[in-house]
Amino acid sequence: MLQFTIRRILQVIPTLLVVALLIFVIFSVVPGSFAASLFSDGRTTANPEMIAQLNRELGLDLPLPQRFLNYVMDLAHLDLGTSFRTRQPVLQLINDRMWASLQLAVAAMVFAVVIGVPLGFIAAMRPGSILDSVTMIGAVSGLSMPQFWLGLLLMYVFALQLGWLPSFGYGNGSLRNLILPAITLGVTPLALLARTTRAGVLDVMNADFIRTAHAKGMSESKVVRWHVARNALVLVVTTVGLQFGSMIGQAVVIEKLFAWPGIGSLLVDSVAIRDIPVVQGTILVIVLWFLLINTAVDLIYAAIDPRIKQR
Amino acid sequence: MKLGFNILLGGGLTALVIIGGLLAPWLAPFDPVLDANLMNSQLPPDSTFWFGTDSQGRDVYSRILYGAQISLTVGIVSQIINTLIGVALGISAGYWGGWWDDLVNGLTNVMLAIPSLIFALAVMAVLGPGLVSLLIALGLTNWSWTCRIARSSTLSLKSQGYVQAAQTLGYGDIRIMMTQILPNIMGPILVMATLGMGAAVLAEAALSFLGLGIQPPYPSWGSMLTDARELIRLAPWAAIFPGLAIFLSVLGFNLLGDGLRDSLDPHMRTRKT
Amino acid sequence: MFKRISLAGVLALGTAICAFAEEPRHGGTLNFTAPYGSNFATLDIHSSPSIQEMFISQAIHRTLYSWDATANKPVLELATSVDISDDGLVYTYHLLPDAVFHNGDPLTADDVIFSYKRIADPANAFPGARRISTIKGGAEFIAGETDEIEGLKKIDDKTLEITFTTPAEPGFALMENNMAIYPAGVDVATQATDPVGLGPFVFKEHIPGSQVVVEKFEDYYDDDKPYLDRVNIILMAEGSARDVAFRNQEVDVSILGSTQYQSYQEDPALKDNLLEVAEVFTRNIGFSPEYEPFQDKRVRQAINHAINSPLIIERLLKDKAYPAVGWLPMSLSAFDADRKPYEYDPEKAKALLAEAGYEDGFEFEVTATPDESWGVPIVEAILPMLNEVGITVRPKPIESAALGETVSSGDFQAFIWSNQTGPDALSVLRCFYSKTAQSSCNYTAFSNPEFDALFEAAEAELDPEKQTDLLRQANNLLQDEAPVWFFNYNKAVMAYQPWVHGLVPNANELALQPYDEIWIDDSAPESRL
Amino acid sequence: MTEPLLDVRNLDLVLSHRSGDLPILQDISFQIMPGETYGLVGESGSGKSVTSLAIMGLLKKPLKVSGGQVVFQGQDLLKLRPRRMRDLRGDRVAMIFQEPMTALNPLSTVGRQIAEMYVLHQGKSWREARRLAVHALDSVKVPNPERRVGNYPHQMSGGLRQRVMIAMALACDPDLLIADEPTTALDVTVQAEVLRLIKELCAARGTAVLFISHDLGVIASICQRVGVMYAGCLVEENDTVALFSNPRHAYTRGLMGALPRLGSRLTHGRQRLVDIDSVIADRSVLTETRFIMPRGAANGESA
Repeated sequence: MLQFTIRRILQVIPTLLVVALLIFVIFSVVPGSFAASLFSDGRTTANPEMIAQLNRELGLDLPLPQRFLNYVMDLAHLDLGTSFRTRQPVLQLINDRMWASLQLAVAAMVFAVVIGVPLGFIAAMRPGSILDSVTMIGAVSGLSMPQFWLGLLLMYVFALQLGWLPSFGYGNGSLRNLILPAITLGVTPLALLARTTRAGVLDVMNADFIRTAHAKGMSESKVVRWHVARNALVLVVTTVGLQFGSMIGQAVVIEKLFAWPGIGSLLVDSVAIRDIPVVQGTILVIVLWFLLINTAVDLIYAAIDPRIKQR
Repeated sequence: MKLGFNILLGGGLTALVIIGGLLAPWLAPFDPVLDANLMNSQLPPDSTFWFGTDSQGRDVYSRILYGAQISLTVGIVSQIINTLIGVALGISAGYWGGWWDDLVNGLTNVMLAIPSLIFALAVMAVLGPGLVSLLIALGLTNWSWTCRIARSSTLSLKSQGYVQAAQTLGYGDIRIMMTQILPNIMGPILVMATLGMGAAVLAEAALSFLGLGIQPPYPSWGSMLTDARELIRLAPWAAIFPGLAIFLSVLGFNLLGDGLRDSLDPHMRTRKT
Repeated sequence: MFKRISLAGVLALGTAICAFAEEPRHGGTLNFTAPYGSNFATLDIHSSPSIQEMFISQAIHRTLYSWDATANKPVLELATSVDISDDGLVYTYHLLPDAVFHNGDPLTADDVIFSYKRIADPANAFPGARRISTIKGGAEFIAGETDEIEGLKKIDDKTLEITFTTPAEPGFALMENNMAIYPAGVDVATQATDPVGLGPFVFKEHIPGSQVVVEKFEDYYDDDKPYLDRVNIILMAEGSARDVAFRNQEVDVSILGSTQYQSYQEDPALKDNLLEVAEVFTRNIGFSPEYEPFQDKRVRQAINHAINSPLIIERLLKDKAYPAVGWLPMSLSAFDADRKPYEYDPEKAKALLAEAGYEDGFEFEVTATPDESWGVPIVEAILPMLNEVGITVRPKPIESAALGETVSSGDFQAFIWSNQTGPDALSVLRCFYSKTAQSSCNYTAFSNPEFDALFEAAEAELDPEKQTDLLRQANNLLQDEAPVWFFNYNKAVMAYQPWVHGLVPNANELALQPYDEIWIDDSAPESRL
Repeated sequence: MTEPLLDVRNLDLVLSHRSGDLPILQDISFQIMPGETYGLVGESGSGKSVTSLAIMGLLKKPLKVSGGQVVFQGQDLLKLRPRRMRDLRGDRVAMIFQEPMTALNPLSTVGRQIAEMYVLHQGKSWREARRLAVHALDSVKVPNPERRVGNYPHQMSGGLRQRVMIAMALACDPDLLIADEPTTALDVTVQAEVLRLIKELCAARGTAVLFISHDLGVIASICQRVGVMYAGCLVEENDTVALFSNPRHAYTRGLMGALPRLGSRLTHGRQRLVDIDSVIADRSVLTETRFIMPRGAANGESA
């Protein structure tokens, strides 16, 4: 198992390097520069000398290959560079924001799992029933809604009309602030989880070993607990892992809408002002996050399913 | 049965979008761009403006019809690009194997690791907002799953009799891929593409919200919704109808994709009966 | 020249809110919103080029001059008085005797010199550097040629002499928030995370991406102030979210977009608590002199006639703007109150186009960001109007970040922008001076000998009255030449909760408010008292 | 002899459908005596497996019993409350399935899956049940049972897995063992061992066996009596010896023809076998054969 773990973790590195290269290339040809973006709001006037000096200061006057070399060298020392805008280490900025994002993602996932998995389970127990149809139609509807739209509606209903919850912000990490953004972000994984759980459970329920279990004289509930749950879990874990990764992408929108101080909104803001080191660093961290989660999923998977380790 | 229901409702909604988009010039009572009279701004729905007007005084109904063209273009073209890339890479990697397979596999893993909205955001930043940029951004984003499916299907097909027979007959690689493999993996690919169309329409809306969508004057549902989000109090119709249009069309694509998958996958079918 | 204005003066001079000289209440918490982004990049205001961080420095720091929003001019802030030499170049400042920094250090001339040198230090490339270039020897220092700024001289701890290169009012440059005075005795590196200043509030906490909390500074040099115990400066960039939060009474102030402005005006519970001001921003579509049709003045005038600006302002911007007459906004003294805006007259526009040889019209693209009041939506609105006179216009969408670069490199047929046009008329009009490069701020590459002559005369003029008169003529000339479509001057609107008092109509930036003058009465929610 | 252990009387079974019920089994009747091994033989789809599932009460939704009785030790299983039936299943009537790979949960150790029997029916603790599972593995001649008990199914060969299934089925000393094609998926050599194992263990414990197979050879080697099923009907029943020496039904004769001659079974010689399909493909033959069925097939035309 340890060897398996190490191998899986080492596999992350080349992917990460290619992503780094890709992001570097993309953002070296992006139109607009940090220095020029400073006067795009029309508040200050353009000043070529200042721009030139700033570019020199930021090392943007160096040739591209040299910049990439410097970038990779820094990466090798786990240094993501310094923000153009804040002059702080990118790692510091990300560290400031990452925990809020994690908190949001975890909360959204907990919400999705706690609601989605049982729903999918119940639906699978009674396939074709009203409950099943409602759940599945609800799930596909949840997948069909623009998230910011849903978030806005939730905000209007629960914050403004009902006044139950605060509408925005981090609020020193209070749970009440977390609820609306987490629900909004959690709807997609919830829907997917309900669907995959249902499909997975149905799959398992039709498996031969479930018939065996029944033939042993096991009650329905014991069959579910002893044999169905664990086997359906494999699929659920995979979905959770994949969703956990892609949720960070979606979080960009949600964080922006709910003024949630996560790395998603840091990324969007940094793209907007062409604070390239932060953009690169944030994307790298997001990708690393995704890869690590997938590695973790593989490991959990291996722990659940003894057949995996052999491969 | 459920299977029929999915295809029926999904197909119906999709057909509605297609018909609306294609016939927009005849169905729409107003021009979506030029018939903007600020004197008419934010009128509630009535017999002239069925869905009311937006803040520019344009007919929301007409814009939604024309918007269907944009949404369809976004959905279809981006999925064609996705599918072409994914299928070409997937089949060739599965068929040839070797270093090419490793390369494609690595690339696929990289693409899967970058959340698609973030990748699209980066591409849009490079290309600038607009329809063509969006098509490219979304077209380059979501091919990895298609590629994986194409590759694994190819791998399993490669060892089968008729492919090997074609090889013995001296058919060229490309010809075998096109005639023997491609037709046999079209089912799942088609399902992916249909589901991808819904995702593309949603991505367009999300990018619009982030200020990177297709930009006016031509109406896209995402930008209509984004523009009207602050109007929800004053002119809710300007926000509700585009939102509904997105919801229903994506629902249509998703149901259609689900239905197609169910009917193409005999395993799923037996499970349902 | 002693221009310090007392609190009573400010309050009496006319903000609607403070019409009744109620006794300000001490204590309480203000939930202030910073609407221009979803993070504070730095707490070191020297390094910040943007408005966003000013929301913090406004509380924590002080500058040599400050903006008197009521009198509409810069006033001394950190000095009791200033003596000015006859040639208008040498200023001798007598610094506030009782001003102390948050760490207890008293304010001295050294602190000012230290701060200005840091701002101008070429190794830092700070945005405020160019403002130092108006001080004698500043340009050389910025270029790295000297180690000292020649024009900065300490007479004694509380007396500072500054020599300027031109007789222009130095307050405009030195009042900017990123010209803040830092204590010389504190390591500047800590300013980015734990700022120390002279301001009425002490830095307490920064939750990145969420908010900055500041608390009352007991030793603030203005004895009675601040009134508030605590200010939460909350990041809220998304307008619709801010709207919900404000209606939910979670925040005390909110800057409104045009749509919200309309709905707040229609809401009896909200409409009485709106603070409006004509901000010094001119929204315009600039025409490229490279693009052939725009080389003819009549075409540019025709476009100004063809667009019904008042209608767009009324219907699309919900009256959240004032129709622009010319380039300079109304609050500036160089604004000519007798001038009328271009009249909406499509027939005249057609005639002008015909005269210019464009009776069949022409096409052009407008490079535009998504901004709702000076971006693509406006282009969409003028599209049918210009279509009416035969001109086809297309928006060319661009990201906000790329606008500045695109325009200053001349890569456009036309662009739509909102440019700050105040408070200093001279520096604003410099942007149309032919010797100003397009890459600086002469975005339409305007070149007109008559204008140049007027501008040069104004620049050399020492008498403020005469200078204003020359600038007024130059501005009027600009209106006739129409290098841009003059769209509107922004009307900034801030909604505030009924318990908030002491807000001022700051024409430079309404969102920036003097926290030390704000107080809340006891009708505020329990949690804020 | 005495009372039959299992008495299936006029069992009818249908597939319910919106457009009406589709008959699957018609009027099936047979008896199994205590300790007897009874074989059910027939082509796949003839209804053998469905019959066994009906006895176990394990029919899935569209399938349902529409008539008849399944009397086991004097009580009609079809009328038993689900709870009672559950207690009976595994304890008194156990079952072995055809595919030992999929019939075992891939994510559980085999020990655990055997142990479940003791926990369910004998109220043993998991620790005790596991110890008993080792014994059970030993009794089905799994080598090294202490180690094997912690194995997952995928770590075992097909033959071992089927032994695990047998150990599981016989864990509670049932009175009746239903073996549904237990050797079909196995290698021929392994087949023989497994068959011998079932035979020996059941004989030793006096367990009656309902043995289902399409393979007449296998049936012949283990069963005392045989029922031949065809298209949902029991078309012929007799002592094994009598059946083989004198098959009365055309279908039975067809089956016999398809059987390699005794003794040459393992070698798969080149002699031509009669293709069973050629016998049954002709529908007219089918209808004709119905009329000579020993027991009622009045509405047989709907099959």
